[in-house]
Amino acid sequence: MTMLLHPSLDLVKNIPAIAADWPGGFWWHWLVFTIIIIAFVLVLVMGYIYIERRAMGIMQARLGPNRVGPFGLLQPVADAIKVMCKEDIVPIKADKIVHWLAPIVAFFPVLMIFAVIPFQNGAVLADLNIGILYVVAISSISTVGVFMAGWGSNNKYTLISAMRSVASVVSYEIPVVLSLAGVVVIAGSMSLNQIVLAQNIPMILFQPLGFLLFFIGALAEINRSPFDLLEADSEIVAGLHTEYSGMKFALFYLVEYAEALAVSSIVTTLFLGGWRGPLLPPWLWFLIKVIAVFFVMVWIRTTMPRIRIDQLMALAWKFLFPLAVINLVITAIEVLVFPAGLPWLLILVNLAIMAILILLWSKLFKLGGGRIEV
Amino acid sequence: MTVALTGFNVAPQITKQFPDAVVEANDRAVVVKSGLLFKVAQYLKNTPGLAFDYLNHISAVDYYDYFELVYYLVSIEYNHSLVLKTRCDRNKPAVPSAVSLWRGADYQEREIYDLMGITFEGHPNLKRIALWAGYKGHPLRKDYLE
Amino acid sequence: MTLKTEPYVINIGPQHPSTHGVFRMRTTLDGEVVVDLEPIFGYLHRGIEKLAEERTYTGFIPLTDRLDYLSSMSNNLAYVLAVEKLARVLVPERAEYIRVIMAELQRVASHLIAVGSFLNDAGAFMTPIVYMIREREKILDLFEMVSGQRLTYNYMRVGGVSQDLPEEFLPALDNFLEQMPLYIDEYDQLLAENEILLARSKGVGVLNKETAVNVSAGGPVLRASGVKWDIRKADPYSIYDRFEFDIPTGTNGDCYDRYWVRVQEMRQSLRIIEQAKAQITSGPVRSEVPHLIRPPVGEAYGHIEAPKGELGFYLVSDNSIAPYRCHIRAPSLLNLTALRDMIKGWKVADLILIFGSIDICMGEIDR
Amino acid sequence: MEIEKVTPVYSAAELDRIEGQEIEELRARSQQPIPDPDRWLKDEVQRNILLTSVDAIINWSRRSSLWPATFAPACCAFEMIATAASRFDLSRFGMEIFRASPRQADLMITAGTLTWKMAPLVKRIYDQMAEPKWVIAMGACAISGGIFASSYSVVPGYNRIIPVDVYVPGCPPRPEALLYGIRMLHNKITKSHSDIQLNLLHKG
Repeated sequence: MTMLLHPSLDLVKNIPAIAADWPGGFWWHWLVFTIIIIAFVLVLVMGYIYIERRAMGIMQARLGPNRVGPFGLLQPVADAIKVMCKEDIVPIKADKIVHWLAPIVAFFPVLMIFAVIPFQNGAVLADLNIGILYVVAISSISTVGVFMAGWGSNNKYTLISAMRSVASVVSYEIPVVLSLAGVVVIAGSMSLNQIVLAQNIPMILFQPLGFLLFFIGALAEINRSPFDLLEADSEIVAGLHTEYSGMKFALFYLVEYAEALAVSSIVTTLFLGGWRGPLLPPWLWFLIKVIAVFFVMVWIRTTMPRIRIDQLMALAWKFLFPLAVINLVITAIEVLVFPAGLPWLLILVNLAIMAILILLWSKLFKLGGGRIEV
Repeated sequence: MTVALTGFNVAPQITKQFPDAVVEANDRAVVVKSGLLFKVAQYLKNTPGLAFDYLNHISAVDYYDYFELVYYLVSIEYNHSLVLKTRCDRNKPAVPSAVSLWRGADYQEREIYDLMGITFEGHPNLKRIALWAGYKGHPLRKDYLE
Repeated sequence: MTLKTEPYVINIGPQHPSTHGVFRMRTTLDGEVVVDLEPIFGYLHRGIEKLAEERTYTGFIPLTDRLDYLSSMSNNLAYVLAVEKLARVLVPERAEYIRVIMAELQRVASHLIAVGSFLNDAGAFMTPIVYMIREREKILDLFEMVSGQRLTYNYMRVGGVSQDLPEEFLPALDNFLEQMPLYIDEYDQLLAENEILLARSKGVGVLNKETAVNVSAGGPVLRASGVKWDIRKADPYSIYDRFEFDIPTGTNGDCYDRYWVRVQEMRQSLRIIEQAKAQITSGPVRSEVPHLIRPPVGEAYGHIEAPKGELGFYLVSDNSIAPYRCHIRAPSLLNLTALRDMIKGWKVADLILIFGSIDICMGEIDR
Repeated sequence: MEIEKVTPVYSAAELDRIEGQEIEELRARSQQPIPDPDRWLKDEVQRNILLTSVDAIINWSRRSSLWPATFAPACCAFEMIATAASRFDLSRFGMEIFRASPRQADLMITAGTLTWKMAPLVKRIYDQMAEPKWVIAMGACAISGGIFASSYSVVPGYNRIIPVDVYVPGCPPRPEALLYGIRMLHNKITKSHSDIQLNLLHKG
């Protein structure tokens, strides 16, 4: 299980691993990390909202929020307070319990994902040896909350939105898991901490295709543009949120960005070497990488038109799925051929394979069509 | 340049086909009987040489004694136009609908029905378009009281 | 395979983010597929045709601004052409050139919004429309220079235009003409080969040639279906016979063609402005017209190629100071006739896109 | 694919009739303007000292993140959109989030002429917005019917239907004018009381 650990561990050795029960005792560990995770998620979600609005503003040849506090930094705070103080409306014909529970069911699984994300060597709430499996399993539960919201609101727009969301998550789970399998095969472990330790060379270089597939699939799963069919403003009003106001809407808003945060954390951990990096402290490296990944998401959001639901499905089954399978097979062969660790030359080979496969598939597979005779 | 065919150009042809259809023909338009409007329109649309395949617009004017409907026809093939008119009684205004010839007439006829109160016989979905169901009166009539 | 599903009715509009105003569609859906659709109008019916009957001929010009509020200059032009035809007024040479420049600038401005909101409907989050509004602001600056208004210009008069061009107008126009083609190239680069846009719009919402003519469609919608029909060429009004320009036509009549035709028309408009600027003469900008115009008894139909299609004013005069009847041929209303055929069988997302590609303006539809 | 036909509960004609009735009823009901909600002016003197700092924070947050509802009936809408776009940039005030669903919106910018046919829907949209909510009447038509006031189908001003906080005149108002109106609304919100405080005032 130490294929990549043997060459030189000097970078890692400089940073001593944090004890598994830091700062002493099971309960202290539990309490401290829960607080860290909640603070991390809440603060970074606000940061994300700020970054998204400012970056989007600048990309759209304008300024973005800059009046509230220095550089508009307090904008998300103002938003949060305002949304919380707003009236909470429950439609008369809504399924009240489901309507009430939905945001909570959607939010908590997202928070739970962070339990296995290492912020530093060993700095993790629970270093599960099935970390990736846990992430994949837990993240799907959010969908139940989303569907509850769609059903409970008793609104046709929300129902359409919920159906779209469920359909996309069910389809995209497969290419996402398959592309994660590539990483697991190379690292030889499912624990996220072990995977970070295994990345002397960031995994993105050995798994360029896997990274792309995972990133696209994850964008679709969390319904960010260009797969934001869930909240397609121009089609189904506000989608899922149509009937939510006040605190419950705030929770859904939080879910949206917390999911983006979760995805960027997972991408950072699995593909970009997690907290590892020279000079700066590990937690700062982690933050920088997470924010950089999120910036790419914002960039995509401001650039791309939205795709249609049948095209979304076609992309998952005809483009991502076969490529993910091929990627997994190639990775497995590479690991079998080089059991002592992958040589760096494979990076070039993998990049070439990625380029060839993507070019080939984009010739074979075209989005389009979609009319049904009625 | 679109050639504007006058009533004098077209009236003889129509008379040949429908002897008592033309009421009046002047340098601007040809006026036909409202009962024969559909047949004349069909003739104008389908006859080679005339081929008015494009219904530019329909308008209605209230002249106190009668309503006048104005059909502005254009032929894209020959690039000429014709103003076809018909008159209908003010007490029981009804003319045949042209929707089955030119579907472009659909909303315009509904609009005239709504605002002028002229019924188009044979229109597939004749109901108010601009105002709401239950509105009293037809605003574009000259005797409309608010 | 027999799939038994229950169609349901959903209301899209009148307050919906992408109905371009207060348009409403009572849509029957089967899952995501549109089975049937009934457009409902009238949420902006302001009775402009009735109001025309109580205003003087000149006093109606401000109301025409508010018809298709994205192309007020074109509306002004169509109306004054109809009155001039009715009252047999001649227009000075310089005024004709100014009118052409304004009408073409307006076409560019209107198409910018059309293309921008089409892409917004496709789901490109705000970015294209913000960029296109940035360019539109430059045109609005030019309009503001001549008329003092940003949206409702009230600039043209019967027998000319309300005032001459200010000194700084032509240099500013030069500047604009230099920049604008570069911006259009930029849009082409960004959008014309965008895979998602192509997948969403190619082959979507096809309107064939025969149907397009039969439903009296006009403007870019008609031309995208392959009919070479442009009033500027077919029945040149004003001084359009003096300029050289092409009529871009599409081949498939799908959403992408409508988008493409609009982009190409912007280029052609710039070409016309270029020529008009070179030919413009000095002289008066308004012929002597009495304050209260009393046209002889009769009727006239003045029409122009507005950005959205053929805009016409049918005026009836009874020799009084107000029109006896004023009927407006609104291009958007007629373009919408084919909406149902185009949308049937497509998905909700396409519905919005096809609707956006028609480019309507509610002020003109409901009047 | 075969699709089974299901007849809807209401026929289209039936729906039209019901909607028409609703319009007529609203029209009969709203012949007088609704007074402007200027409650805050009266009890300015009764300002409760204890809760002012909480109030200040809540009011600050409310005015700093006014999310407008997407509502664009007519001409003024394009001046509103121009205000939101790059030159005038509404996003500086944190207002670029145009919420498509009225449930999450705080501010309704009534950009354009209101007709009687549209009136019940505007009222419904207003009712769907969650408290606290504000309305800016943008343009002459929204204030008094403007140039179309004499028409048979136009409502002479939004304040027949919903209470209006700020009036921005102009036909259409320039973006600068709208921005000024928004600043006025900010001032108004700053001086207003939170619901908590009003409840206390009414009890005490």
